[in-house]
Amino acid sequence: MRLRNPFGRKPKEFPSHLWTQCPSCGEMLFNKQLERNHNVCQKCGHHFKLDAAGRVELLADARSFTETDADIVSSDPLGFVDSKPYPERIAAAQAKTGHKDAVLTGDATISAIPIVLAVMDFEFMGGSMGSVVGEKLTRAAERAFAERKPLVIVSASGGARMQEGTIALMQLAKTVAALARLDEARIPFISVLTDPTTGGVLASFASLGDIVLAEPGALIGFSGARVTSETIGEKLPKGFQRAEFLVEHGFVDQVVPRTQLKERIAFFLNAFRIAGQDLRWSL
Amino acid sequence: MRLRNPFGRKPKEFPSHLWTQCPSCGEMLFNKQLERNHNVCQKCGHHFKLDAAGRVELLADARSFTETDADIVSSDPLGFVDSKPYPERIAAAQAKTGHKDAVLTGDATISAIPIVLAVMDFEFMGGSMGSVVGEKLTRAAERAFAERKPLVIVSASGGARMQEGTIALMQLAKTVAALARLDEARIPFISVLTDPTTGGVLASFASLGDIVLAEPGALIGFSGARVTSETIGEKLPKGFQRAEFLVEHGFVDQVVPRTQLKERIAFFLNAFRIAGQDLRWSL
Amino acid sequence: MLDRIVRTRRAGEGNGHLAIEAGLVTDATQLAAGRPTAWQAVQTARNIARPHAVEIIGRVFDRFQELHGDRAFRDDPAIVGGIAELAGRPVMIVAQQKGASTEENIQRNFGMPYPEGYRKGMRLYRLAEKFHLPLVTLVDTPGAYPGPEAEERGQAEAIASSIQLMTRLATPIVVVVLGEGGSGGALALGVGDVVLALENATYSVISPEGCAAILWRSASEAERAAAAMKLAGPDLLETGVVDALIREPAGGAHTDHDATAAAIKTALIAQVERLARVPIADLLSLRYERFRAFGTIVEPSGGQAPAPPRPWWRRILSSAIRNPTAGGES
Amino acid sequence: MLDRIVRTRRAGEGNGHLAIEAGLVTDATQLAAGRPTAWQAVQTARNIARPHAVEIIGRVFDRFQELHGDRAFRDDPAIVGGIAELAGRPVMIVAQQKGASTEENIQRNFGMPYPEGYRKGMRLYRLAEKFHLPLVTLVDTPGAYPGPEAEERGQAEAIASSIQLMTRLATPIVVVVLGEGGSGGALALGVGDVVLALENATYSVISPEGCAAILWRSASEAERAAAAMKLAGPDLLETGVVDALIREPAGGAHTDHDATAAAIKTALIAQVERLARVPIADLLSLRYERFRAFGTIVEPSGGQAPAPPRPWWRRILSSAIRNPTAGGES
Ligand SMILES: [Zn+2]
Ligand SMILES: [Zn+2]
Repeated sequence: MRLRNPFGRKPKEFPSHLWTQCPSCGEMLFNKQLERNHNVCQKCGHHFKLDAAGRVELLADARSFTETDADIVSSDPLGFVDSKPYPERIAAAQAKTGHKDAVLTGDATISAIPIVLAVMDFEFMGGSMGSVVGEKLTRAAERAFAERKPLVIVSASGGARMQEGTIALMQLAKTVAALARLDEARIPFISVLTDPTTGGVLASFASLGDIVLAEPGALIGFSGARVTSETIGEKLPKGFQRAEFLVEHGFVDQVVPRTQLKERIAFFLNAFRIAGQDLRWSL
Repeated sequence: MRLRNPFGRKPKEFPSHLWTQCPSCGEMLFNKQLERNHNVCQKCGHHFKLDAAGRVELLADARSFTETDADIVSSDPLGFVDSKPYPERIAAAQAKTGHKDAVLTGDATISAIPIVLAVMDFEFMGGSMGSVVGEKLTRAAERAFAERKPLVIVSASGGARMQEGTIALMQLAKTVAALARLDEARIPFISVLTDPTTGGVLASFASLGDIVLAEPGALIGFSGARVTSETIGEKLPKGFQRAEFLVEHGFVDQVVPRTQLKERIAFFLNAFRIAGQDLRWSL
Repeated sequence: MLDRIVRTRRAGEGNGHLAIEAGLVTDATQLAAGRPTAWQAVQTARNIARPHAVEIIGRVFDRFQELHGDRAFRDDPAIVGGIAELAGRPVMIVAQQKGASTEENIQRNFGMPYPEGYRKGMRLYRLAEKFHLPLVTLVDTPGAYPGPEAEERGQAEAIASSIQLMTRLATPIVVVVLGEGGSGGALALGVGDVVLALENATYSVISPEGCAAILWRSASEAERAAAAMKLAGPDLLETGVVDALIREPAGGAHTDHDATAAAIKTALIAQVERLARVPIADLLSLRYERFRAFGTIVEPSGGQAPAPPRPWWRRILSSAIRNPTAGGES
Repeated sequence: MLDRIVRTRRAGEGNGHLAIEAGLVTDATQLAAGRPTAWQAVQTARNIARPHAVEIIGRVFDRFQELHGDRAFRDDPAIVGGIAELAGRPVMIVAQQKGASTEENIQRNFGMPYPEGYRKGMRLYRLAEKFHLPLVTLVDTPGAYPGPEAEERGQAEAIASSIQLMTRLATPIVVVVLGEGGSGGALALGVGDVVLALENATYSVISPEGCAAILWRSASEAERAAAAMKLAGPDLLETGVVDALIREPAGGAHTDHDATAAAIKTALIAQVERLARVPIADLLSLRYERFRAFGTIVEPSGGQAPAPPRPWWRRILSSAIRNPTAGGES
C-alpha cells in the first residue's frame, strides 16, 4: 500500500518547478500532468486556479479563438500612487501574465456553436476590473448583441480596481447596461464563476447569467470573508461563500467540475439555440 | 376621573341590541355611534368587522355606487352535502346578509375618480370564494380593463369555498388571469386586506395589488394559525399573521386606519392618474 | 323569465383544442368498470411507492440538467426544475418532488414547497419564455408548506404570483398531475394550455382530512369528504379541471413505473408537438378562456355574461394596422 | 502610430443634455477657493447632523406616502421609498436612510441595506415605470451591509439586478448623492439620467479606510487614500461621475437643513421637468451612453472603439416602417 504524502510536507525530491503539492489531499502532482488535466488534481479533484490562456484552451474548440481588443491598455486617470505608482503595477502584471489586462475577449466556437468568449485572469492584479476590463467586456457584449451570438464570461476577480477610483465603480453599470440589451434581445449569457469571484464583479455582470455555473469549491461572495467575519465578530458557517453554499442559497444553478464545463455550456447553448429556431414564437 | 369599564364585564344596563363591548379596551360602545364611526372603537381604535354595505358607504362617494351582476347566484355543481346541503347554507347566508353571495361589485367614484369597486362580505359563508365570487370579480376586472378604470378590491375571506370543490380552486386562476390583463394595460389595482383575509383569496388576487393596504390588526395569512401552530407544535410569534406583521415582512405597503382609507386610496389613484396623463410616455 | 345557467366547462365540450390522442382518456365512460372510490384514489395517489417526479423525469426526458435556486433566498428541494430533451426537443421542466423514502421525504419536505420553491419555479418559467422552451410541469404535493417560516416569507404571495405568471407566460405549457394535486400549492404549477392527470391522481381545493375537520368537525370523516369533493380522475374530467387522463397500469402506477412513464411520454410528446404549432397569441387567448370558463352560476335576469374582451395584443395588433389600402382586414 | 486615448466623459463635455441650471455647479472653478480636502469632505459627508433622506423628503416633497416591503422577505428600514409630489407632480422616491441618532442608526442599520432593501427598491422602480412616475433616488450609505445573512440572501445579486434594472427603466431618473456614496451599495440606487451630488458628498469604489487597509496595509492611511481616490465633489465633476453639484450652506449641509433642502428642491424640479420632455426612447439611449462612456483607456493600434450599436428599439422601430411610400425616413 502506497503511503499518503502528509499534508504540508514537501520532500526535497519534488522541486517546485516540476511538482506542486495539492493543498486539499497533499498529493504531489507533476506540473506537466497537472496542466494537461486543466489544473485539476487527478487524485482528489481539487481545482487549482487556471489562467486565461488555459481557460480558453479548456473551453474553446481548438484554434477557434480569435482575440479581440487585445492591445487596449489602462491609462492612469487619477495619477494613483500607493506604495508604488499604478502604472508600475500594471507593467509588472503585464510582465507576469503576458497580457495587457485582466480579461481576454474574443470570438470562438464551443462544440461548433459560435460565441463571444471572455475569460478573466486572477493573476493580473487579482482580476480587478478597471476601465480596460469594463471596456473589453462591454465591447464583447455589444458584439454578441450585434451578431446575435451567445456570450460566455468566465469570472475570476477580487472586485473593482481601486486604483481607478469611482471610474472603476462605474464599470459595473457600464457592463450590465450592455447585458441588459442582450437580455432584451433574448441572446443567451452564461456566467461561469471560478475561484475567486467577489466584490464588484459578482455585484455586476457575473451574477446576471441566464445560467450561472460555478467550479467546485470556488470562493464566491460580495464582501471578503474577513470583512464579514469582523462584522459579526464570530466564525462563519462552514462552506461560507463557497460554490456549493451558493447553490444551496439559490444563486448558482450548478457546480460543474472543470472537466465537464465545456460540454455543459454546450448543452445549454444548444437547447436555447434549437428552441429559438422555432420561428412561430416570434409573435 | 372616569372609571374604566373592566374588560369582559357587561353590565345589565347595556342591552346588546343597543351596546357592544370593545374586545380590545373593554369600553361599552353605543351601536349607533359605533356604526357612524364605521365600526371603529372611538376609544382605542379597535377595528370591528364591517359588512359590504358599510364598506361601500365608507369608500364610495355618496350615491356613486351602482351595483353590477347583483343577481347571479351559486348553483350546486357537486351536489355537496355535509351536515346540511350546500343550497341550504347559501339560502341561510342570503337571508342573513341580504346579498346573493360573498362579494358586491359595481361602479363608483372615490373622491370623484371613477373606479370599479368590489367588496367582500365575511358574513356570507366566511367570505368564501366559489363560482359567484370568482365570476363577479373577474367581470369587475374585465370591466375595469375595457373601460380603463382602476380596480379596488376590499377582501375579507376565509378562502376558497369547499362546497364547490376543485371548481372553487380554479377561481384563483380565473381571477388572477383577469388581473394580469389589467397589469399589462397599466391599469391600477389597489388591494385592501381586512380582517380576515386568508387562504385562497390571499393566495390569488388579494396579494397582487400594485398597492396593498391593510386595516390595523387584520388577520392575514395563507394557512390558518391553527394549522401552522400544529405544524411546528409550538406557539407562534407575537403578532403572527397580523397586518403589522405583514408590513414588517414585506407584503403590505401600509396599515391604514379605516377612517383614512378612502383618502389614502384616492391619493394613490390620483398619483397614477396624473402621471399617466403625460402622453409623451407612451413611446 | 328564463334562468340562464352558466355551466362550468367540461373536457369534452369546452376545450375545443385537445385532440383525443391515442391512450388518453377524455370521457370517464372509457374507464374500466369497477373504478376506485374517491378514497381509494386518495390512497393510491399518496402511495409512497408511486413514481415521483424525479423518476418520471429520468424515464420520460433525455439529458436532464437541473437548475437550482430562486436567486434570492434558497434552493427548495421540494421543487425540481431544469432543462431536458423530450424526443429531441428542448423543454423546461418544473416539478414537485415527494420522497420515495422517509429520508428523502424529510429532505423534500414531503413535497410541500416553501415560497422560495415557487419563486424558483417562476424564474424557470421566465427562462422558458425567454428562450422559447415549452414548459412541462409535474404536480404532486399535499399542498404548500403551512409552517410559520413559509408564512413569513410569503407563501400566499408566491402562489398568487406563480399562478398569474403562468396565465400569461408566452410559451406552451403542459401540466401533468402525477399524484396529489393539493390546493393552491398545486395550482401554482397548474395553469397550462393542457392539464393532464394520471388516472388515479387527485386534485382538490383542500385535503379530505382538512375538509372533514372543518365541515364535519372530524378528520375521520375524510372518506366522506373525499367523495363529496369530487376530487378523483373521472370527476376532474367531468368538471373540466383536467382535459384528459393518462391511463395507469392495471394495479396502479406504483406497480410499474416504466409503463407509467411511457404513457406520460407518449402524451407529452403529442401535446407539446401540437401546442408548438399554435401561434403564441392564440395560445394565450385560449389559455385565458380555459380558466375563464370555470364556474357554475345561475343568472336569474337571463342577462348575458359579457363576452370576454378581445385580448389586448389583438386589439393592439389591429389598431396598429393603420394603412387603409392594406386589404384582408375585415 | 498615434496612440488614441479614449478618455472618460466629463460633466462639462460628455453629457450634452444637462442645461446649467441656476444654482448648480457644473465646473469646479465655480466653487469657492479654499475648498475642503478630500478627508474633510469624507468627514462632512458622514456628519451625523447632516440632513438624511427622510428629513430631505419631508422638506422637498409634499404628501409623501411610504410604501413598504420587497414582497418576498422583509421591509428593510435602511431603504425608504414611496410616492410623493414634487411641486404638484407625482414622483417615486427611493432613498437610503442613515440615522440621526444612535437609536435610529441601529434601526436603520447605519444606512447599510440588506438585499431585501435593494429588492424593495426594484419593486418600486418597476411601479414607477408602470405608472409613468419619474424616479428620484437619494444615495447615502457607507455601503451595502457586509454581514453573513446579507451574503446568504444574495447581496451581490441584488445590487447587480438593481443596477441593471435602472439602466433600462423606462422613466426619467434623477439621482442625488446626499452624503456617502459607498461603492456598489450606492450604485444600486445610482444609475440615472442625471446624477447630482451635494457639494460635500463623496462617491467612491471602496471606503478610504478599506482602500488604505488593502493598499497601504493600514487603515490609518485613510486620509491619504481619500485624496488618492478622488472621491470628493470637485473630483466627481471632473471625472463626470456626477453631472453637477448642489451648493451647500457655507458651513456645510448640517448647519442648515432647510437651505440644503431648498437647493435640492430647486435642482430636482428643474431636472425632472426637463427630463419629462424627452421622449423615453431617447432618454434610455442617452442613459446608456452616459454610463457607456466611463473609462480611460489607451488603444495603441489607433483603432476606433466601435460605435455603440443603435439601440434595439430604434432598430425595431425603423425596421417596422416597411411602407416604401412613407417619407421622412432617411
Ligand atoms: Zn488533491
Ligand atoms: Zn376599544
